[in-house]
Amino acid sequence: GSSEQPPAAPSGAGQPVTGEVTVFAAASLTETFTQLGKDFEAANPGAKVKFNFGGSSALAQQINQGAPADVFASASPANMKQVAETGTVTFVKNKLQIAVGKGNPHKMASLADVLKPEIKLALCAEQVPCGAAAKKAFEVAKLTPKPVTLEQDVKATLTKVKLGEVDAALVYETDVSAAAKDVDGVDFPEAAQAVNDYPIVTLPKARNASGGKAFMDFILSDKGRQVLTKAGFDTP
Amino acid sequence: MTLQATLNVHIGSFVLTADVEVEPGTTLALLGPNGAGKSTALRALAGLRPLSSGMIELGGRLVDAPEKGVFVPPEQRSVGVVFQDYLLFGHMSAVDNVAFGLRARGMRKREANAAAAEWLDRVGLAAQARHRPRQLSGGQAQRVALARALAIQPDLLLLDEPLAALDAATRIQIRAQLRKHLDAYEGATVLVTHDPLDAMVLADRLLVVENGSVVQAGSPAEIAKRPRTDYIAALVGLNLYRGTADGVSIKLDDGGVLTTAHRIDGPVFVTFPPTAVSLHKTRPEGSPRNTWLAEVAGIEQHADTVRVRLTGTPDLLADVTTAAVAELRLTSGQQVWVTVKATETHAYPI
Amino acid sequence: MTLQATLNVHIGSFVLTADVEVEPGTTLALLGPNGAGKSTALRALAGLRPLSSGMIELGGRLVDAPEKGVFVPPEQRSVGVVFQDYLLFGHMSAVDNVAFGLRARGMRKREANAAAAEWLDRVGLAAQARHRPRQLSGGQAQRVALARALAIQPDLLLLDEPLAALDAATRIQIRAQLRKHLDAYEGATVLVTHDPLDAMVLADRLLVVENGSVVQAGSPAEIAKRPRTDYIAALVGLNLYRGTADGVSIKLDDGGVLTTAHRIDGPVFVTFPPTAVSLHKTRPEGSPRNTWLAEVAGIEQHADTVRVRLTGTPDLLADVTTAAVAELRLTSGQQVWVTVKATETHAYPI
Amino acid sequence: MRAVRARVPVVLLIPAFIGLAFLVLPMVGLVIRAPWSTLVDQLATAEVGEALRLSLICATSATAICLVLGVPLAWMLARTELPGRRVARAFVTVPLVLPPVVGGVALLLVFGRRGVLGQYLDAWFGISLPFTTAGVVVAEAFVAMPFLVIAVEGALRGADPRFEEAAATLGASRWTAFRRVTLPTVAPGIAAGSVLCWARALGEFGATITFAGNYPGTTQTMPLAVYLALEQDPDSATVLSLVLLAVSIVILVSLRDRWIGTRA
Amino acid sequence: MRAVRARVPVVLLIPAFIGLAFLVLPMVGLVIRAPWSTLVDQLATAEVGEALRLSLICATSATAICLVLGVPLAWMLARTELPGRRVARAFVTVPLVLPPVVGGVALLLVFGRRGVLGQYLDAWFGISLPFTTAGVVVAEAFVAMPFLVIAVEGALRGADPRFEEAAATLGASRWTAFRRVTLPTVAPGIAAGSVLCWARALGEFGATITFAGNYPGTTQTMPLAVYLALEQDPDSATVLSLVLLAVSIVILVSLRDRWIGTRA
Ligand SMILES: Nc1ncnc2c1ncn2[C@@H]1O[C@H](COP(=O)(O)OP(=O)(O)OP(=O)(O)O)[C@@H](O)[C@H]1O
Ligand SMILES: Nc1ncnc2c1ncn2[C@@H]1O[C@H](COP(=O)(O)OP(=O)(O)OP(=O)(O)O)[C@@H](O)[C@H]1O
Ligand SMILES: [Mg+2]
Ligand SMILES: [Mg+2]
Repeated sequence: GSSEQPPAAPSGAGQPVTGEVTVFAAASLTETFTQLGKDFEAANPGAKVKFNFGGSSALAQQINQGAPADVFASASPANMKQVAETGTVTFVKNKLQIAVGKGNPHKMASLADVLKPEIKLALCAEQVPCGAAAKKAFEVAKLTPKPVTLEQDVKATLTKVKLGEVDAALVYETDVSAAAKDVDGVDFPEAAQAVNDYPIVTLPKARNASGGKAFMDFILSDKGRQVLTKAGFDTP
Repeated sequence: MTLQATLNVHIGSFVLTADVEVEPGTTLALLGPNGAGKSTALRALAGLRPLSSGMIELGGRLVDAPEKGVFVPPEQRSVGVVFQDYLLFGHMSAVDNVAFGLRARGMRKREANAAAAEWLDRVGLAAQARHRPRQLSGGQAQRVALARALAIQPDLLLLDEPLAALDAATRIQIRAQLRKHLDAYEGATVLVTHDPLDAMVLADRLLVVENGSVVQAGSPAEIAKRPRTDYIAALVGLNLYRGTADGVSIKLDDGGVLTTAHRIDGPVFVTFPPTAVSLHKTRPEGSPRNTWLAEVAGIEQHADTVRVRLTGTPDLLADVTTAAVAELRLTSGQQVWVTVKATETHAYPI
Repeated sequence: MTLQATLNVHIGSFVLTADVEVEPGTTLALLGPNGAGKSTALRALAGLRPLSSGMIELGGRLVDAPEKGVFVPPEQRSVGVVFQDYLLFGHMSAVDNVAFGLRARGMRKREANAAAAEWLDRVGLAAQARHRPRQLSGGQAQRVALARALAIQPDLLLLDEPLAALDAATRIQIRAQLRKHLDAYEGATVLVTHDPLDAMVLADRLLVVENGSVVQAGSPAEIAKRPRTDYIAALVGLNLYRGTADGVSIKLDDGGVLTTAHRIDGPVFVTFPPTAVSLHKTRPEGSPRNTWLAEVAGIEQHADTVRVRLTGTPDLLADVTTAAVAELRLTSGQQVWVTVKATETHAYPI
Repeated sequence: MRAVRARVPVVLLIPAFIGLAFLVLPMVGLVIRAPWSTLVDQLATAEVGEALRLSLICATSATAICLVLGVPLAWMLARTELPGRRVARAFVTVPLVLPPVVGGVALLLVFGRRGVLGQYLDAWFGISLPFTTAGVVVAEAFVAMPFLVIAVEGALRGADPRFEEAAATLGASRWTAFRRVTLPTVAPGIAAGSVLCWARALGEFGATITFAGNYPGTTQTMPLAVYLALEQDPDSATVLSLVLLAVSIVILVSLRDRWIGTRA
Repeated sequence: MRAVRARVPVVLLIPAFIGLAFLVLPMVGLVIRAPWSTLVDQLATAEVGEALRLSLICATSATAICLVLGVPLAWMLARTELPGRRVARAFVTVPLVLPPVVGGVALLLVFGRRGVLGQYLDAWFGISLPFTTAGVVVAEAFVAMPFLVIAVEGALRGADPRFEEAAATLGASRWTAFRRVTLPTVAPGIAAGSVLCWARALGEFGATITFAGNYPGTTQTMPLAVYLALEQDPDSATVLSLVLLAVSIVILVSLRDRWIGTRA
């Protein structure tokens, strides 16, 4: 992405943010948060944002083992719960789509189409958020999927579609739009009930609590929403 | 299986050049000081080190000729080798080591093992058949290596000091057996040894190598008669005859009779060292069994002793001191009595 | 550094038992057929194989005594070993191999290398100092191993067939040098060899081992006089004397004079084989330099020959044929003329 | 018998013990903190048993493939003078450096439905490796083979080639010499390489899930089960890992001393 | 000079070539499909250069640590008669089986700020390993050391112990004998083990990201950068992997033939 607007004025009460802000964020936020981090630093000249991107569960584990984090942005509420019960805010939502090969060769239009016997289907494993969402979608549609694989994350699932190993996969809209040159997305109505929330929190043991709070506010600000929406996230 | 070779091997700064020719059924001995290139020659013949130039022909078949781009690998040469440091396979028992070559040639396991056990028995190691090489003493290992090379009945047999590690008693026994096998055997044999006696007993021809070059070649008798270097002179201090034994009396093929201390029968070699010869002006009385009249054919001064060449029945060489030459007033053409004690002679079956 | 040991070693079904005692400055030779346990004894003395029971005391210090729980490891024993298969370090040059022990004892690199180069020079390998073991011939490797063991000037020197791989000429030379080093050297030496001549020349006492047990012990002369097994009888066929040489004439310590073929001076050993002795009824005229009158002290029938024990100046053993005994009508107490050719005697500096 | 040389130098023992502690302590940490109460529940589930069985079968099959292909390859690198050997040796080593997930992608590019070879395998023989147990074996073999090849090549280089020469003079073809002399001589090296290879295959995750996918009963091996458990319940992931460790300890201890110990 | 024994048995060459193809083909696939156009952009970013530099430094440091601790450990396992050697040997092997992510968790349990040892390191010395470059080295060493130990132990078992005996009789302590005789003798095995170890450390991902985190400049090594690239733009991840491969090929080819080749 790029920032076509001049940096916004410092948010909040106007008190300047200084020092290093350490942000633990889900790997799927790498692109947007890196951008937002730069914008935040531009807006707060005394501040430096340090990111640790990784799997939400690994980040939760690290925080529980005493990792020095100020802010945690998780891709799943379940992992957030391992770290913090209170103070969490959902800052984006992500909706499922059916990812199909470019040009939709099998002419898929609904969730039922992915169950056709000649279709190879990839889903995320139930243990990861996109798998949980997919499970919910099939429950709502009262269908029983027969996937060939249950992938460890949404990117791996999408890779299978891109390389033509499977004919369809249930992934997030953001992922489809990021890979738009290789795959097409098909919307389906049950997706509305199968949405994944991304929670964010300023950690109680933060070293730089004020900085963390300021960064979280920046994410929740209009500027933040703008960058996230552009990447395909829905905002609550 | 005639072996005919013109060897030319370069290793670093060391160069070996030698013409080797061995008729079927005969044995060539390579003699030479340490580092002369004897093992190198054997490696080239075995195909373990390709020639730099020259050629090797075995039974009319060219097996190495760099100029013509011919190189037959060792496993297709039918060459049996006893290595100087044995190279027994550590993970196999003695009998499996001996059976290895037979099995590699396609013999069934049971038969190969039976044949191998027989070979081990012949070298006196029947009791050690199941031992691993590291459980064998040095001499036992050497004998297993010998049995392993003999078992495959190769066209060309290469022996790198096959008797060096054997004790005195075993050595005589294995030497005699080796002689028997070499005679029974139709291929050519090349033998490296330091022991002139081994060479005399086992070989039909000698090739003396020094510093990578052949300094002398010929039959043991020829070489003994005209040593061309000090090394050879020191080496070949033996009178050697072929004859037919009947008890302790041996009728020599070229005339004359010698008496030996040990009873033996049939065709034999008899040897005694020139130092064992006593010369007398008058016919002596006493214990020496062998006494005959001979004529002085030549006198050569060596470092400390005088070598006297004598013609008679048989011809012989004698080493005596300068003082003895003076006292006997030895000159060419003079007649002297020769005595050799029976106990000084060694007779070996051919 | 007296060595005193009661060896008892079990390897599988093989058992070695031997009492070994070597005074400082003297050499004990272990003789025996292949597989007798000679190398095993050396390994026990070196500390490479702990005793099963018994003890080893070196210079008054107990170095192995299982019953007392004492075991001094090899590197603290100051024992130099020449192994039967050399065990040179393949990644080091010859000079580094020899310098290894000196450096392990804390000598500076430059000095150690200088000393090592000198040792290599002494064994005639100055030119090969920079060669790797695999570039050395078998005999060259053996000499490097010898230099490596001698360089550390150990309290106890153990030699496992140190001369076996050497060629005839080198062997005489190295044997004489070894003799010199052993004499200069204040520690005890144990030598394993198959060559009776090596044993006679180099050792003060012999221990004959067969099948894991000592079958005879004593000075070479004692053993030669009363061989107790066939193996020893075959082995010790030598008359051995100590004397002082002046040119070719040697005055023996126990009386008598012998003439030898090669000029030599100072204290020497002189040997000649019993087979080289001729016996005569009347004083013979002729080339043999050594002629003296002796009295028959005993006659023993061996397999094929008769061994005659004679007293005189000096005493000696003679091997003659049964026919000769008959002709000379040899009986105990009879006087006979003894002749030994000068060329049959070997004199070595002590 | 008393130990032949009982005194062991401290200068070697200290780093040896530090090294051992460094490897063992983290595992001790896992054992201490593991919620053992959940173990029984975990083991009771059919999926865990199945994943364990699949892991062992696939790792063993992958090791077998690696032995069949990798030992000759190691021999070629160590003993022949073929041109391009240097480059071949480097190519054998680099897959180690490839992040396994990328390795999985690379395998898909070759053996996948539209892969360079895979399209023909599919069209001509109807064979499709991804999402099958065979695919798991292929992925594990790809990742683990370099370990075997490098270990065996090292062993071959340390072995004296003159024994092969002796075998040749006895009439053994290079193949016979290889089989009957070289192989037994480097047996400890092959054993060490096989252990490395098997262990690496058993723990393999990234390439497997990328190339073969993750479906219980056909492609879900223990590491995949562990990874997914980590996503939800780190404690049970720890327990699963320890189960995998315990099984592999039992197998290695019983196999390895019998196998490698022959030379000791 | 002509090759000494030019004929190489087909029965060995065929599996050798299949094995080589199996390892090389996927990489060829990667190279063919990689979007080379993005390479220049990728390399231009400071982060990639930094990640590459960090990867090389950490992998090399980890290998150094593994050598210092692992070679004595291998020696202890191969040459001494200490009780518990069998079990120690198994414990050296099992970390291979541990999924690296779990290994990272285990390291956190021991060296983390609240870990068994880490709390004292923190309290007494103020040392905190997680989320530092030192932590990366520790994680890589933990994962890679077994490879070194097992390869070196195999080489030691194949080496004739009588040379150490000869050294002992020359007055060398076991330490001197180890240093001057044993080490040079098993040098090819150590070289092979180091290559394995270095390559494994260079490609290490799971334990590193779990134990040391993923901070650009301090703990983000190339495999971590590849992981993040995979999340965003899988094509550029391929390119990054190939960069890592190319660098390691260059290093291995230039080092290895000089290093291992000494015995050839
Ligand atoms: N690989 C090598 N590199 C360099 N020089 C070598 C190599 N192999 C042998 N040589 C040299 O070649 C010469 C001949 O060695 P070779 O082994 O043939 O001697 P040899 O006559 O068998 O001696 P010995 O009787 O002591 O066994 C020696 O001088 C040796 O140093
Ligand atoms: N590790 C072992 N296991 C079983 N038996 C062994 C072992 N080492 C040696 N032996 C046996 O012990 C006996 C003595 O061996 P040793 O090497 O001491 O003989 P040696 O007298 O040195 O013979 P040589 O003169 O042939 O070298 C032999 O019979 C041999 O087979
Ligand atoms: Mg030789
Ligand atoms: Mg011996």
